[in-house]
Amino acid sequence: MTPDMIYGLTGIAVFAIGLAGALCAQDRLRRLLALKLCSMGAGFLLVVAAWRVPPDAPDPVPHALVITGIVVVVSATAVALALIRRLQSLETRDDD
Amino acid sequence: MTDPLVIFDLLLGLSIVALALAVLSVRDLFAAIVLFVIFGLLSALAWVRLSAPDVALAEAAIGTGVTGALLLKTLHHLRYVTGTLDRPEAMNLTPVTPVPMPVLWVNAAFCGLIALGLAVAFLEAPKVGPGFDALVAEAMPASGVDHPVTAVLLNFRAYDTLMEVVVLLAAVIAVWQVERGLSEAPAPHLGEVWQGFARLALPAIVVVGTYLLWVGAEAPGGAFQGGAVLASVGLLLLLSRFYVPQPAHRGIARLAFVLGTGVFSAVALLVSGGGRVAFEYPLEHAKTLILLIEGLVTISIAVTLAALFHGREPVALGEEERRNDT
Amino acid sequence: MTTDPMTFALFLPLFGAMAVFLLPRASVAIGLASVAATCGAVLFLARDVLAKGEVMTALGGWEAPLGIALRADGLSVTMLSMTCAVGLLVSLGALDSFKGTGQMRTRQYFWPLWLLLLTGMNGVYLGTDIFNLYVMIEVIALAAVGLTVLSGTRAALRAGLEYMYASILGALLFLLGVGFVYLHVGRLDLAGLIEAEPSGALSAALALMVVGLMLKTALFPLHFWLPAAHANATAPASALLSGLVVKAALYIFLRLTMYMPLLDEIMVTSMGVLGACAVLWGGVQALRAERLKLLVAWSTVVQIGLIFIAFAHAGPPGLHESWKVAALLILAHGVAKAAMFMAAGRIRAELGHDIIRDLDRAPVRPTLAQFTFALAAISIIGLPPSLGFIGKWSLLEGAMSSGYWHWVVVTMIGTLLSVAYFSRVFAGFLRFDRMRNPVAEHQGWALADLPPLTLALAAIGLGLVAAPVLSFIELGYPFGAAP
Amino acid sequence: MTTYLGVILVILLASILAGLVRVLRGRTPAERMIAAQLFGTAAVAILLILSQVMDLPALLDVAMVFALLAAVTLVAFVVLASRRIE
Amino acid sequence: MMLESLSMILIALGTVFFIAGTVGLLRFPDIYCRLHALTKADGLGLALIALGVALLADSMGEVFRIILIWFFVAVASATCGHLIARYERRSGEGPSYD
Repeated sequence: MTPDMIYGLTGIAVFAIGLAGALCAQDRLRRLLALKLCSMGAGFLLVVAAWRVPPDAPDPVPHALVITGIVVVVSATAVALALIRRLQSLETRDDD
Repeated sequence: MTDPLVIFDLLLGLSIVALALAVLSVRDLFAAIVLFVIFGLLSALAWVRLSAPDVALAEAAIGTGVTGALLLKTLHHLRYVTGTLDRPEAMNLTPVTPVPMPVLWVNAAFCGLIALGLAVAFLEAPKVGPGFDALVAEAMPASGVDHPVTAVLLNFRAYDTLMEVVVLLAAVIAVWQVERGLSEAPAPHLGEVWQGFARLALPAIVVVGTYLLWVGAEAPGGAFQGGAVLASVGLLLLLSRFYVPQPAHRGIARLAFVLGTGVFSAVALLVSGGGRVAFEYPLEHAKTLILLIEGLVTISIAVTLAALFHGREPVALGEEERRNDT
Repeated sequence: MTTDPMTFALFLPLFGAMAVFLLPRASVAIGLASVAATCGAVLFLARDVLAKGEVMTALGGWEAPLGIALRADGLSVTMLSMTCAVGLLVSLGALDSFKGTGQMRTRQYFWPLWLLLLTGMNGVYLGTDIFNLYVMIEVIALAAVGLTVLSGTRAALRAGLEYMYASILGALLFLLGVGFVYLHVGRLDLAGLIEAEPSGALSAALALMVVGLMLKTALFPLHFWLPAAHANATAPASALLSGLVVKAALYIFLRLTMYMPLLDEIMVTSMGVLGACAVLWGGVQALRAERLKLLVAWSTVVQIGLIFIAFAHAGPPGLHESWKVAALLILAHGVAKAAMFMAAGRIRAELGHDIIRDLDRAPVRPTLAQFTFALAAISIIGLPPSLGFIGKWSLLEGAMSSGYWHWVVVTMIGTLLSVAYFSRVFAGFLRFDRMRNPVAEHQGWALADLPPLTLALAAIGLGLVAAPVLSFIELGYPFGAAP
Repeated sequence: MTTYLGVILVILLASILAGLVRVLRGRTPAERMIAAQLFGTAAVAILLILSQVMDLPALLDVAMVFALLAAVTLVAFVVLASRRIE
Repeated sequence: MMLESLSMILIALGTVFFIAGTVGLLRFPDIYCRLHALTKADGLGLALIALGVALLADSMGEVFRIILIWFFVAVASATCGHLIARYERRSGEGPSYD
């Protein structure tokens, strides 16, 4: 049992959980949370791939990729959340 | 005897998976967000264990800190709009018809199968795989900085990083387009203890953010982490109503959003010529240029993230418009 | 400063987007100028490609795999030209759609989003690095969602949110695939993928990426988000989304097929089967659609399916041939669908609605827009001499010569279906007997009809020059072996 | 020494996990916030120890950011969970 | 060697305080007690652990950063404790006396 194996499997499990949630969650906010879990799973895989065997010098390229990925995902989240807020405002108004 | 660190890793891995399940299964949405934040911070710990402090910093600051605040803000807004602020629990806000059990099982089985396939593919991977280590080590002296991750982000793969800043810009434009107006769900007054704390904490956060940016040239840190930490200053200002965005501030805000992308792409273009291609910094100026880009990108990221948190273009709406618009 | 046209094709729209966002009042002038300038850069690039076959620039002077290179060959320049030319005409059409002070805000946000979209698409067509492609499809996704919800109606917002979720999930599947590729191959450039040894794990990685792309390009059964999103956006946005945006993911798929070690009979056939389902299901849904724009959106689902059948008709040994058919169909659909959506938008603007059942009751007949719509439909149905016809004909020819009669049957049924659903619209255009009022004097055509008409004429006219287009696509041998 | 610190790490992590029960079981937002606060402090402690175990001084910066963000997140919790309009 | 054992003892003590805090969080009857247990115990626990780690640090720079971290956590946790208590009281839940 090495850390890369443990966390690699963790990442895959998290991705699968997120995928399952994204496919069947109905609440908009929770569906977004599920997608965030997927992104974390993918991040885990890349960080693990960078680690490999020499533990003191992991490959910096995947680290840079994950940082890029984190920023990209937060941007997408922000847009989705804005849509959710606006939609809820419109729907609530129309229900009145 | 087993290394206790292995037990630590196992325990951490298991709790991360358990938290992921809990985020999706807990009934209360507020609890789901709290659990998600904790999930993110535990993941950051796991990445520390994988010797990726840069990623852990970025995840803690952006993926968890800013995202958590964004999610809470949205939940608060939804509760305000639906008039359920006074309920103790924040249940699902869109009407939800329960998914039939068989569908859930099929879904779980499907995703389980995918996970199984991925796990097999993962375990099949070569233990000592090919990678960029050697290439990066070889190119480091020509990069202008001493920290490999920063070198990759701002030199070797600077094009990716520019596009990442473009994504942020696209996000803020899209968010401003979707939502506008000044009115907002009300926030409580935080009291005097908080005021004292803010006077201490805000400058401290600014110092830490700047330090992270500065240290990025030779150690973990850099524009994204520094920017996110600085963005949390903006978050605190907005949360405590020390700063309320005004329509008149839009021009300068636009400038700040564009600043990072603009300078980054302008430098990338201007250094080219005379046999050099875009993004090819002359070696003697590489460090200066990278620090310049990083500094301005940091400002852009901080302002953009704070604007994403605020989430609407500050426009004064007329009475009629407001009725139709909020 | 560099004179590399690829760099300019990327940076010009980006600078344009920033300038437009900073100076909202001058958005129209700056926006049009940057799209036109981008067209110029692409022309220069086309000249280079004609001379050299393929062009490469290693950005930052760092060669792949460490750095990221831009590469252009016949296929990518074809896609770039389609994007810029269609984009320019749609931009011109948008001048009319978003005119007036009431549309000030829409105009202010249309331009930066569209220019960022253009940046992203140019980036995809010039990209050679799979992670960079991931970032690019995210740029495209955010800008495209912004364009989808431009109208601000509840239906558009709902569709936009669905689109956003589908986009995020598709991109994340792609990203996970990228992670697996790195895990096994240790590099991220497309060229590195060819050299990699085929293995089960690598196929799994590519499968993840392909599924992600299928979600982005809306191949049946992952098309659920497309009809609502494309039908509820404003007309210029619909034209961009349907004509151009789905093509970006399709292009990445096309490029990846070249590197798929396990592109065997089963995988190709299953792609084709999904394509066939899309053709049939989309056709039936288009027949049932009540609104014109919804019908056009479903026809996009059909066309995407058709493109996947084009992949499948030849099987692995024939990939060197079948990609050309797919590229032709992509080109034909991009031009014709943009024309069609803009014409539909014009019809809607003149009539005040786009309910198909009531088209024949309208006192005003926007004749030119109707004519444009019909011309575009000719290309989409695949009647001679349009580009769509050439594409479909090559598809049928290829399928027949390799003895895949089932694909021939599906394609023919699809064509009949498309004739059927477009006839519903034509009937509405041509019938006058159900009118309540006599035909008004205003025949409802304006300068705004010109851009869509140009596009529709191009879709027909390109069919006449299909041979040179085909030989241009093959420049630089995008798929390795000499054709 | 490493083994010893490893055991300490496991104990600290276990104490966080025990605190999670509060988040899941709790009925009011305040209970969840308290657990989040426990988490923030304990994670900083874990990072401090890890910086010695893994010999990575950079982890001190990570710990610093954790500490800052724990505070910011908590303020966000308090402000954005408010039930009353004042 | 001396220093090392001292730091081991300090870290162990700190951990004990953390455990105490968690037990308090789980066992005490209402928010206010839990808050009290947690902030006090964790503050002290972190202080001890920080001291222990500082003894092991290689350079003065590290020691300085450790002290800063401790100081910030102490101030922040006091403030946050106050904010949570304030929040709870304003939500209308008084302390329970049973």
